[in-house]
Amino acid sequence: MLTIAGTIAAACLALACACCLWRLVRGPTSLDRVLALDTLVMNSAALVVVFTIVHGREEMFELVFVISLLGLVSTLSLARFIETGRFGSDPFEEEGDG
Amino acid sequence: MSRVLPHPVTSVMLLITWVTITDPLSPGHWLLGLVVAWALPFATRGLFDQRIRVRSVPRILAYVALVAFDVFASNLRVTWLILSRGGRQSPVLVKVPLTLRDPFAITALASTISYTPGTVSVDVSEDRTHLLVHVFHTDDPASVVAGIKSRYERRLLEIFPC
Amino acid sequence: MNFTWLPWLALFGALLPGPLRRLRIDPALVAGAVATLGLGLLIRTTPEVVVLGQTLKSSVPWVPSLGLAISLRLDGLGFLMCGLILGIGLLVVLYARYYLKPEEATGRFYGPLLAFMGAMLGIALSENLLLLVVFWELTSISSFLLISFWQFSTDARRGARMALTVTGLGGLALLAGVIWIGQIVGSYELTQVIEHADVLKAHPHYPAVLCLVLLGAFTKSAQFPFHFWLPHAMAAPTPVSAYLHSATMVKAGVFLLARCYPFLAGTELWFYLVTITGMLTLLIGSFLALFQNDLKGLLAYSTVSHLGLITLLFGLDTDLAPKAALLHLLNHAVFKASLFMAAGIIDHETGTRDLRRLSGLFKPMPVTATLAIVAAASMAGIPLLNGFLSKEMFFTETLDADDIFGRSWILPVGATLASVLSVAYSVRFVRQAFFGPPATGLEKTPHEPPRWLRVPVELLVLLCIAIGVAPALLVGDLIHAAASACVQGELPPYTIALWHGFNTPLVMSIVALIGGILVYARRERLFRGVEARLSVSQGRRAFEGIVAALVGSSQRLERALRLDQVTTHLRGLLACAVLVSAWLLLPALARVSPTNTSGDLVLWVLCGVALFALAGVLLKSERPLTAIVYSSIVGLAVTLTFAYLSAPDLALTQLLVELVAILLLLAAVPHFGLPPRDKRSSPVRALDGALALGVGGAVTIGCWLMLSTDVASISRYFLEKSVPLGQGNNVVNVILVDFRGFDTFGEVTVLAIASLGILALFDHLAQRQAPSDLRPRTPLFLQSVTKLLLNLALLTAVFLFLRGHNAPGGGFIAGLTAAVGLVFVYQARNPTGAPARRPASMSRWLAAGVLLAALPGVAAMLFGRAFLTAGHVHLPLPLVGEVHLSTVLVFDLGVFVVVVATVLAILPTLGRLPLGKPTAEEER
Amino acid sequence: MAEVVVSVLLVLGAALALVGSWGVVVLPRFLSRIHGPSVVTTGGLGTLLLASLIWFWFDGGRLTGRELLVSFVLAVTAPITGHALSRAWLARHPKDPVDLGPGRDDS
Repeated sequence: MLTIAGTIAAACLALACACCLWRLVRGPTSLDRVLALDTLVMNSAALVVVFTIVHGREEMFELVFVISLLGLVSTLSLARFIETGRFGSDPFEEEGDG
Repeated sequence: MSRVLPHPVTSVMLLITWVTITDPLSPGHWLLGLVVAWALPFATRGLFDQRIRVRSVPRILAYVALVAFDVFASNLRVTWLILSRGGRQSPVLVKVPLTLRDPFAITALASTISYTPGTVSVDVSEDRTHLLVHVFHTDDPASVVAGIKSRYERRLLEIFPC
Repeated sequence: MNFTWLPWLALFGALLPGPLRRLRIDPALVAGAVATLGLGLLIRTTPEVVVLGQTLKSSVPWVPSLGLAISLRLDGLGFLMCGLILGIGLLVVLYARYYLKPEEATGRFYGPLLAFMGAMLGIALSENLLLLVVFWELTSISSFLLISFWQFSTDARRGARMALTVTGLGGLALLAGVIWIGQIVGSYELTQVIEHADVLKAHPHYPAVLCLVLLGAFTKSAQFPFHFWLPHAMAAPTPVSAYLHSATMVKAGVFLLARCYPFLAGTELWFYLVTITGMLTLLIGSFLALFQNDLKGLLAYSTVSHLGLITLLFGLDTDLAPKAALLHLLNHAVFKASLFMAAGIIDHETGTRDLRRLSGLFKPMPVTATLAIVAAASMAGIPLLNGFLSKEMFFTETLDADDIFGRSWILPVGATLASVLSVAYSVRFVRQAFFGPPATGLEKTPHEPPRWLRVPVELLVLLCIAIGVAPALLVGDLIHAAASACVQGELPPYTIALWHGFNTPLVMSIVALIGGILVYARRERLFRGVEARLSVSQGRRAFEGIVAALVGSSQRLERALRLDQVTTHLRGLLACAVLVSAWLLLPALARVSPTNTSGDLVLWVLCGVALFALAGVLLKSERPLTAIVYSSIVGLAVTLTFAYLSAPDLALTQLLVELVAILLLLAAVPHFGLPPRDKRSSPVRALDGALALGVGGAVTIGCWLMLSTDVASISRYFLEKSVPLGQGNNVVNVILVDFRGFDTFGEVTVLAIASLGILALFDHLAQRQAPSDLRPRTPLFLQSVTKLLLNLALLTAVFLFLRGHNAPGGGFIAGLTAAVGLVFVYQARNPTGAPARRPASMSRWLAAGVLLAALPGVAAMLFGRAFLTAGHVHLPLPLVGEVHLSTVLVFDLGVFVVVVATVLAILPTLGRLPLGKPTAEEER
Repeated sequence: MAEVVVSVLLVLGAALALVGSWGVVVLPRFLSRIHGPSVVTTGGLGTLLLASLIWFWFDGGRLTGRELLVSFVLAVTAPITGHALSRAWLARHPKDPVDLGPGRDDS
């Protein structure tokens, strides 16, 4: 029972990833590509969760946590890069308030 | 007290996290958790000095429950919107005037808004008076703003001091 | 404290003058103390070594597999050499103290000087030939440092470079010769080599071995045609010239001849090679010395000729020749060192060394003048002085030696001619420097030098006279012991006496005296045309010509092959890779029976996605941002494959590496200029395409072969042994940190070095003007969450670190997680303190990390175990239960610190660099 | 019994994720597309984490806090990505926002 549900879920998630890839290839602006990447990361995290449940491999779980971390930092960096045209913040900017 | 334990709230959170990921049953890990939960915020106190001051814990739980329900509901709503309208929505950018001042409270509000599908908080104005929010689909923006203020901001005001 | 301490005393003593100077201890004092201590040690062994002629030996294994051992040997020969090194060394230290200006006489002078002394002692005492070569090279290096002591003068730098090149090449030849000897004889220990002397001499490779060893000796002792570097080494401060280039370093080559005498000499080839080179050097040296206008130049060429004389003596096949050579070695060191010091005094007092401007110095500096005259007389071989004794023996040996090219008169006549010339240039030196009208136009009015500057010269000249008057008493036993040690056999009795009756050698020396004076008097008429052409030494021009030719042709080659472009190197590299793998893999491919390689659907899909993303990266390479997004997808696909194949450790590592890679790429992207248009012509693109296909094919075949042949892989061993030995069930981490700890240690060090390099690079770039364009402030929203996330990331890092040994985790992964957390903070600029402190502090963290990694390794060695053996301890704590601690934890902590420091060293600085290429004027 | 619940949740979660991704493909304007991942993360991943919690509670026999921890982290991080993206978009198109609601006057 569970394995069937697992395969269906995996198939849906694979399709979701395909959608993201499609948007990534077509995405007119690079922002779209970053969005697609973020969605793709979240989908693959979901895939890992499904895999953990179906195969009962508990130690895979840290992977989900780190993948979400990956999603966060990569999207954030890319977005900030697009916004400010520079990696990270620039300590030379005036020391404004926090 | 604050010299020794700069961020009590963060320390508690770290302790709970440490114990959950290791093993809640073994006293050793509680001990180790205590050490780590104290050490890390103490080590990084040089960085931001955001003080998270919280007034009442039960209200937080209530708020979280509320948000959870809203998330579930709006998930369905947005899914329905995507499937039925397929792209012909009428999104709108609204500006929500804020009465909250505490930076962490504003962050909490913005997170809640972004977390619930259908609304994404885009930007906080320079002087922290307005919150720019993008709504996925609505024909009456004013009601969305009113909903946000009444439903979330009111509760957050009770939770956070200012 | 016995004689074996001598070389190390001086070598490590070299480290003392610098630091001690800060404690206001005069470096000269330190050097002097080291030298006197050494002399004391040496003299303590006089009864056994000199009187009884025994040989003291000691040996400590160093690299047994190479046959290299620190085995030292003190025999008569070694004693003589060490005596010279330490004795004259002490005098030079004293002399330099007053010769050099106070700010010059620092650790930078005395350090290399002591190092040189240690190296020379090492050569004199080494029993193991390989060890001798090690010290040999050390002398070249320390002489390089000493010659170029006055860095501002180009002559000094050029002279030092030339000396290092010539002696270095000689050292290389010597090493080859020594290794060849080792192969033939089977051991590098001198005693064994001497026992197998006849085997060596009869060996077909003997000529080649001999040439190599002689090449080493002749370059070091400035024999013809390698003599040209010595005059240019005169650019060194006079104490250095007095010590290295007259008494000790140039004697190392001749000493080597003495050491190799028992097992290389005695053959026809040795006789011809050594004798002829010696004779040529003797004549050319003395001839050129006659025309040198610079005082030290004259002395330098005179040293060359005297070294030729000693080499000639070692070449002669008569029994007493080595004894005469060693006697002259001693005498020459004494009078030449005092002459150099005297020249130094003249230079110090008058400001110039040019003989044409110097004259009539006798009146202003009578004492120095008399000292110099006595020393010069000894050099010329005037009776009652030590020079005369060894010249007498030299003449007797040339008479007894058998004929060269069938004629017996060549040697004696040559010897006499050379001593005529030596008398001539000695007279010239004395006459022009001290007599005639008082000099005019000198920078400083000549007067007597400070009292202590003259004391070393007085001592040496006193020694000349003493040895001259009573040779047998003072040096008889020493020379006898040294000669018997050199010949390794019995010597016919010969007392070094002042008067051997009226015989032909006496006639020859009288002829030489008179001839010398006549030649000097008629100098202008005899050699009118010669002087002009000799002005510039052909040796230097030849040397520099060769170097210039080499550099020129390599530059032309580089332009021709367009080696300046990276792509060319890459193409070459890849082409070799394809060829080698084709040569190796294709035959293996034929032998392997194809097994089923049908991976299941998921793996094919993941592989497809990865390939698709890779294609994306390549196609979109001109738009860096898109390329980065595609590359992160590749990383994601690989991670999912690892996850699917249930390898959590690898998946975690891959993900974190992917993360940091993205951040690094992003930090670097703003600095990429617009990618240049692809200017490659179509055939070149075709070549590149083919190369790419080739490499891809090779890798695929390689993997496929590896997978389909069930080679007995060592993974089974690690799987079994991981828990019992490594006491941890996360095999990956146990391998990383315990079994293959040494590799990881290497990697960590390399990582640290690489980031230090980057830091240095960035420090240079970051100094340029900082950008002034303002950036929109970081969103408040981001900052407030950052603190929480940072703590979460650090918590995970600690968690991963602590459980590393038994579950996915470990220093590397934890390091990356922490680094990502810290970089995340850097993303959201924080108004209070900058998290990335000045990069310099990162270098301290890097060093700390490597040290931490090394600590357990060294600790294991203290317990007599091999480097990096892990120690485990199980602590039963009351409340907590059993805690398993291991030294591996400290090693892992070292890895952790290095990884974090590396990321934090690179990212913030890369982000802070001003954008755009440095414009032209900035570059200057 | 638990297996049925978990299976249903699995499929539901995957479906939600698919719809979210589908939204990313279909929606015309960038700002609308931003809502796609928020659906995937909250709906899809949330449900799947719930499924994992239930499954390991019934099957594994002990209530593991990991799922809660991950969902907490997701709750904190997901909004940031959406926020960062929209800010980047705002920085690129300050002048023509879709349709400003009441009270929007400057910037």
